[in-house]
Amino acid sequence: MRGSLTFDIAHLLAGSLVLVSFMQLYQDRLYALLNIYALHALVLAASVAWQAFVQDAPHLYLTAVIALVFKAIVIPMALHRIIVRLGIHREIETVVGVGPAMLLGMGLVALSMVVMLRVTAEADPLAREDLAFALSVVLLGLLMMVTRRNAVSQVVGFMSLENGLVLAATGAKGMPLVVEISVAFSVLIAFIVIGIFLFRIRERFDTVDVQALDRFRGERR
Amino acid sequence: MILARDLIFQGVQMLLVLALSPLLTGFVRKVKARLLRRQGPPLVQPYRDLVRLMRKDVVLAQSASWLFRVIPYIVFAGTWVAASLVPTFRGGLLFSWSADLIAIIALLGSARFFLALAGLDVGTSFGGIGSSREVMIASLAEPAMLMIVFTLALIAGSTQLSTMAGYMASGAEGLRVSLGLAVIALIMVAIAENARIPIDNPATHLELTMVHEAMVLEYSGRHLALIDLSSELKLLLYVSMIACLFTPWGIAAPEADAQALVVGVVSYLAKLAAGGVLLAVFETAIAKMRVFRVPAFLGAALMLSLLATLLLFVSGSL
Amino acid sequence: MTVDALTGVLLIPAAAACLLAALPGYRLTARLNVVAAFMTLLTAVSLFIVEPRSGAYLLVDDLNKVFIVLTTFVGFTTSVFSASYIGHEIEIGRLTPTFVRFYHAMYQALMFAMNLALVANNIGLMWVAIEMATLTTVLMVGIYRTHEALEAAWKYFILGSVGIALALFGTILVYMAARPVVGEGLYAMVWTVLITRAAEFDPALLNVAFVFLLLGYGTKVGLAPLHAWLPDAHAEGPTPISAVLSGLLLNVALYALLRFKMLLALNPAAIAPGPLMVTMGLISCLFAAFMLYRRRDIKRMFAYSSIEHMGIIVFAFGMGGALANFAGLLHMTMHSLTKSAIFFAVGHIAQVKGTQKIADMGGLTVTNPLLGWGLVLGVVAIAGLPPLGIFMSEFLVVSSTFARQPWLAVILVSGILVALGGLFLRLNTIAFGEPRGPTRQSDASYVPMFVHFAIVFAAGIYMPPALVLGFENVAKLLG
Amino acid sequence: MTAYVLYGVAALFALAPTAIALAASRAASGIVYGACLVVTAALTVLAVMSLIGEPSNPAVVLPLGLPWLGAHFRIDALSAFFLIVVNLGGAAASLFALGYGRHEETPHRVLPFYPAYLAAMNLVVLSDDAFSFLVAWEFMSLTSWALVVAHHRDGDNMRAGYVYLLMASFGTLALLLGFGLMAGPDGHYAFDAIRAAHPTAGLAALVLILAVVGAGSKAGVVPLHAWLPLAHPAAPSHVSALMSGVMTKVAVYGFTRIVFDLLGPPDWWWSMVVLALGGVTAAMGVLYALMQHDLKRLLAYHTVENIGIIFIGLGLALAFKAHGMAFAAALALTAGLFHVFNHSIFKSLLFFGAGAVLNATGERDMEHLGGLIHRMPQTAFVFLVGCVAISALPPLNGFVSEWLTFQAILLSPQLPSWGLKFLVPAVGALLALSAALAAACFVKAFGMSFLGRPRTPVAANAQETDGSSLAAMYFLAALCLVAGVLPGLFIDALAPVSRALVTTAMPHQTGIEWLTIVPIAESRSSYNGLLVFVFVTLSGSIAAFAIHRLASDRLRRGPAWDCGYPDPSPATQYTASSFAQPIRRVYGTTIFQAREIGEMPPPGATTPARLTVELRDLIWDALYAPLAAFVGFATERLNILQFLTIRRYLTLVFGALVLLLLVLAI
Repeated sequence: MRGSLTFDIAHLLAGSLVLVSFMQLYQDRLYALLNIYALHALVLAASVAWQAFVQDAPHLYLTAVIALVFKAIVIPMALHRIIVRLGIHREIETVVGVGPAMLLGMGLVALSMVVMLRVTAEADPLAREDLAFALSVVLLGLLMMVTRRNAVSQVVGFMSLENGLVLAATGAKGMPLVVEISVAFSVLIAFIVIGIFLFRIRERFDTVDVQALDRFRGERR
Repeated sequence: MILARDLIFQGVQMLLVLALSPLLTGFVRKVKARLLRRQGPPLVQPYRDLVRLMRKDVVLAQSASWLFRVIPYIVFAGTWVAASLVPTFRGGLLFSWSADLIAIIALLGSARFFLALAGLDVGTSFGGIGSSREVMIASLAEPAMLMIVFTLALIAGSTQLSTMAGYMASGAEGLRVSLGLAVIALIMVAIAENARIPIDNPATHLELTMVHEAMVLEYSGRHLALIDLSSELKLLLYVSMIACLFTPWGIAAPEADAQALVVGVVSYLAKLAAGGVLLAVFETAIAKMRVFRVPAFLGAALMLSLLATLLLFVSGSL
Repeated sequence: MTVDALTGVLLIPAAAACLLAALPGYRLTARLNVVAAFMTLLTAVSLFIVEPRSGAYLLVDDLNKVFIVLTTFVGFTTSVFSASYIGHEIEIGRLTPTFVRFYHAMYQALMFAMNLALVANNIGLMWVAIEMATLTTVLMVGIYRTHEALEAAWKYFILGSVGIALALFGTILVYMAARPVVGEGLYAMVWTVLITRAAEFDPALLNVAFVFLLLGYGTKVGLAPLHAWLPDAHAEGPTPISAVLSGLLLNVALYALLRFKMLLALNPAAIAPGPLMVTMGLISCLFAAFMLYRRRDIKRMFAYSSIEHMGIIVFAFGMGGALANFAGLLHMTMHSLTKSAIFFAVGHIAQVKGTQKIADMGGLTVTNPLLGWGLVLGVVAIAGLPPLGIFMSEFLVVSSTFARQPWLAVILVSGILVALGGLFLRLNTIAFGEPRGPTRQSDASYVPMFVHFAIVFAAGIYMPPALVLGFENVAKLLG
Repeated sequence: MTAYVLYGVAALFALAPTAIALAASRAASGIVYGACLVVTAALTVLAVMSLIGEPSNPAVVLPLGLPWLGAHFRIDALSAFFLIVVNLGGAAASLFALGYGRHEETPHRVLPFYPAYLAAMNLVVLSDDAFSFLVAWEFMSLTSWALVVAHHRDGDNMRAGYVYLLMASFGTLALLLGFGLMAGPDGHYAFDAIRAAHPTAGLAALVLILAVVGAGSKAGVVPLHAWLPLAHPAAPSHVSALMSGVMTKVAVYGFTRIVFDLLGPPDWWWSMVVLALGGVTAAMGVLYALMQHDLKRLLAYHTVENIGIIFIGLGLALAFKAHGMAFAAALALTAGLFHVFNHSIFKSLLFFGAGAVLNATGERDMEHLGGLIHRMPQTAFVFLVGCVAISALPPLNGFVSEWLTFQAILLSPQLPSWGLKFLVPAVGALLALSAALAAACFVKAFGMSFLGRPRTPVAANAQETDGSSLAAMYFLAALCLVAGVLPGLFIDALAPVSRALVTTAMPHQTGIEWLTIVPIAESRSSYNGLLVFVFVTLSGSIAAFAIHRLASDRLRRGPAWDCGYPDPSPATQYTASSFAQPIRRVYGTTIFQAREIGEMPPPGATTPARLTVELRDLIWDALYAPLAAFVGFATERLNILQFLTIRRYLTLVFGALVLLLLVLAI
């Protein structure tokens, strides 16, 4: 590991990723949310690229590109179109208000810090910090999923969670299969998006609001 | 030789109780009548009744079964055997060990069991009343009796009637609270068992009050005679049981000579007479109680006897 | 790498999947499906004869041998069952040939994925395989494309994906823990390496990792409160898939969990994985037991019973110790066989009655004696009554626990009892009483079902020493 | 010896599939029951041989069951005795079923399970390790459950089966815990190992409780009896006989095996538990029975009562054993075990009788019976014998065992511990009470169903039952008499058992002159059933002879007298409930909260006056209803979790994750 600059930059990027997750939490418009997500993916791409540079692991660049192209551009546009096609109403319905959600998020970040900083210093600090941030991104993504009612925002939540994963994976120095994993995840996300769009849900529900999806709950009461 | 002698005495005993029991009943009736300033039937009246009944035809209800005809003999036999095992004027009966006190009680129990069945056999309402009340009374009287047996057995260290009598006669046991409780309870039970006032009135045929009489309502002729005889035997049995347990004086020892035997017989007759008089006085003194007061009466007996036993259990270790 | 039995169990299903995807006509494809499954089974069995050496990616040891053989066996019997089942589905037009083609391809793909997960020596590979298994099952659950089916699939998909994500995070953490010790690169993910060096890993990292893995793979195992996908997926998918889900996929996820449990157990400084597993096991067992009572859909009911038994199994492994581990393995095997057999029966019943609603079926022992008594036998077995195998395992679990942790055993026992009550409450109306619903005979073959029952019965009475030896080795392995 | 017995059991097991194969053919029931009869008879002989010949049978270990343990089977004195009970009952039931089974409408639901059931009961008694024991035990419950729900179209039977299976599994699980405790964490399940291990006082106490709960729930100890009166009557009558007469005894065996044999030296307070339970069970059982008017249910409740009596005997034995009074312990134990034998005999007999009545009339309700003694005199006779025997009346066997129990109670003042000093007399009173009430109850049972006038047409045209059924009943009746008049033989046969369990036995009886039995000492107490029997019969016949010879033997038939107004309608007879009314007034008002609601129409109204009686089963209300309510409530609440939205489920996952992370962080 070369000097502290690299460390600072990686730190900065990872931190900003957390920040962007927070920004996602207080969006109340779907389009805005999508844009923020694009930003999220962008930051991720940057940090992945930086990791690729730091660890001079060329294959990570591929991951970065995937993140950039697929997550920052394709997916948001697809979702954008879906929103238009399915005529989903544009504002996000939250379960808990933005304020509490933010507070919860703070708590989660603190939690992940506490958990991760217990890790002994032998594991190099870069990985340690990265993991702490990644964990908080993951948790924030989950938080997003459970505090939003619209399917789209939940999908976004899931995707940011997954960004956290990729962050962790790339942060893990020399971890094999990172590319495969990121590809696999992109497939997963693609499935979700396609699921929303093609999985015949359109035929049966006039909105992808998950609650409507659940209006029929398996076994009738 | 000894065996032969004992056998003879056993036989004598059996015939004696059979012979004396109607007399006792007659005696009680006579005394009662006198207490009521009536002339009353002669002492031998019960014998006459029995003979007359024996001679009469049996009129059997159409719905009566074979069991109905067998039962009188079973009841009679059971009671007779029981009665003949209670020491009367001479202890150490040959077959006394063949059934201890518990078994004697149980024998009477089986007699009652069959009598209750007889009440149900013809399928009349009165028979039903009789049996159901009889078993209700029995369900309280028998436990009480068993508790009394426990008490006495614990004192005498035996359930063998002759042994108990011998122990009592030896006077090794002074007066004990539980003994007193037991005797009271035993008298109460005996009254109930023999269907005497205040539990039941052998003289009545008033539908709502009768118990024993209602059961045997359908019997006639020799059957009725046997039933009556066995109830008279039962009375005798209880009187002589109480006598030999609580007033064991004068009972001749097995190897006693003729004089002792005479003493024994005389004292026995005296005891019977005393018992009869007491019974008559008691019966004339009080009135019959409602059927559903009976449980309270017998419950009291049960409690007394249980108390007696408990006292023994507790004090036995002191 | 060379083609040996190890790669065989992967290649055969993979090839079959591609082939079946191409071929038309369900009769042919169904047969091919059976053949492929059978060949896989044979190869799996051959693992016992010649043990191929494990490489950096694939591994075979006593632990996964058991799992592989079980998986391939149930996979085979289920394929036999599914042949007749699918035939009927096509007759009544519930499935179109194109979908059947897709179905069979997916079936083999699922087999492939599960085998891969079992033989993977690389935790990353294992993760990928399990994700793949999940996706294939999602597609199959939704195959009827009815309202309920799609919803179940969707639920399964979303929850499954989250689970996958958590599992991945755990995997990454394990790598991070391993890296400083083992060194960068592939070997920090190779199981056989990890297990040897586990003691030196960073405990804190391992702890966090295990939490994520427990929740991630626990979702697949169907532990409460992560179980939500399971009942609906079982209820709405085609019955063969329900059988495979209950009988196999849960086991595969459990297998992953066990691997990591072993890893953690080897590290003295890390938290003991036992208590966590015991707690979740107990919660699942009790919860599922109570959930059995108000079920109206027969398949959903047995899905909950699967949750209950997974709870018991996880509990047993959580307790640890030779006896409990043995019991857990035995219970898992018996449960797979029994539950899949039950689903075979349920599948035929649902086809006979034309519904899955318990209220519309009754008096089966009168109208369809074989099916009815088969179901009774299955419920008796799954309720843990002798002389069938599950009784033995439950006996071992409970008795071995009670001597160590009385209260846990009492809770477990009450769970078992409550479950028994729930199961028989429904069984009474399904199998006995006045017949209800259509009573035509089903022409399906009951062979797979009764084969399973025969095995379970035999195991309950007599266990071949070889099997016992194998199980005992594995139990020792699990510590 | 053990091996031969196992062959027999295997043969029984083999019969089950045979029965399935045969189920179609009409000869099936004949073949199966015939085979069962042969096998069980053979097993009885073997068992008697191994009991008389002071069994020193080594354990047979088969490579079955738990792999590293194997299935241990062994016959010692105790198991030999219970083998006799099981197979004697089994043989009688099979003989009875040879005739009775022909009327079965769905034989294929009975035949396969019947031999398996017999085999299972045999195995319980044979098995010598915890696992085989529990397998056999639960398999016994399972097969009997299948037999209970044989007539599954009747909803009540299904309900009974359900309750039965739940309670049975509950008991098995309790025993399982108990054995787990005795076997220790590394599982020494063989009985020898368990004997060798000496549990601490606390553990032993816990095991005792578990044994009482586990075996007691099977035996029908109050308050765990609830299933028994439901399940026993629901089964076909020969199976009811087995369940009531034999299976409950197998439960007693389980209790005896654990408490007297495996658990080591008892603590004095153990006997308090057992005695109290026994007393309550005896009294409650008979009181419940008195309130019934379903014949088979009444019999089932009497099983509860007799189990109570048996447990009193065992409890006394425990007390004496704990205080090292070996002879007294032997007496009490012998009394209890002898009652086990007796009850198995006459309860089977009574259930057979009930079955014959059920066959002849299709009725179990005594209110619809009556007058059967005219139509089926032989059944009536044997049933009467059974009634006398179970009412503990001399000279039959029921009396002897209760007499022995009383003798044991009379020894108990020497017990040092104060608790027992107060408890034992109370228990004795309860025992006496239950004996008296039992007599009352069987006056009712016999009187209502066999005596009086037929209350329904079916009762009026009943037909005498078939030969083999009668043969079975006569056989058992004869046994009742033999065991009553020659108890010495049986007491001596029990000697090895008591020697094995309480180190000594009662004095040798058969040597005593006149075949009297003398439990302790000649001077103390003795009883001679034979002599009593002879006396009674002699004096009875003498009287009969004399009267018929000397006085009249004429006999006329006429209408019933009935105080001058006999009513032709049989409805005017006493009914079962009216017969029980006085006793209900005495005991029921408190125990059953009995309330009589009489509605008397106003004068002139044509509506009938009716009297309805309400009884509440307090035990059920206090114990079982709350449990059911709780399960209902819990399911209701938890069921919500089936209907959440995906987001809520995710919230659960999220919550779990955060929780676990917090656990780590703290």
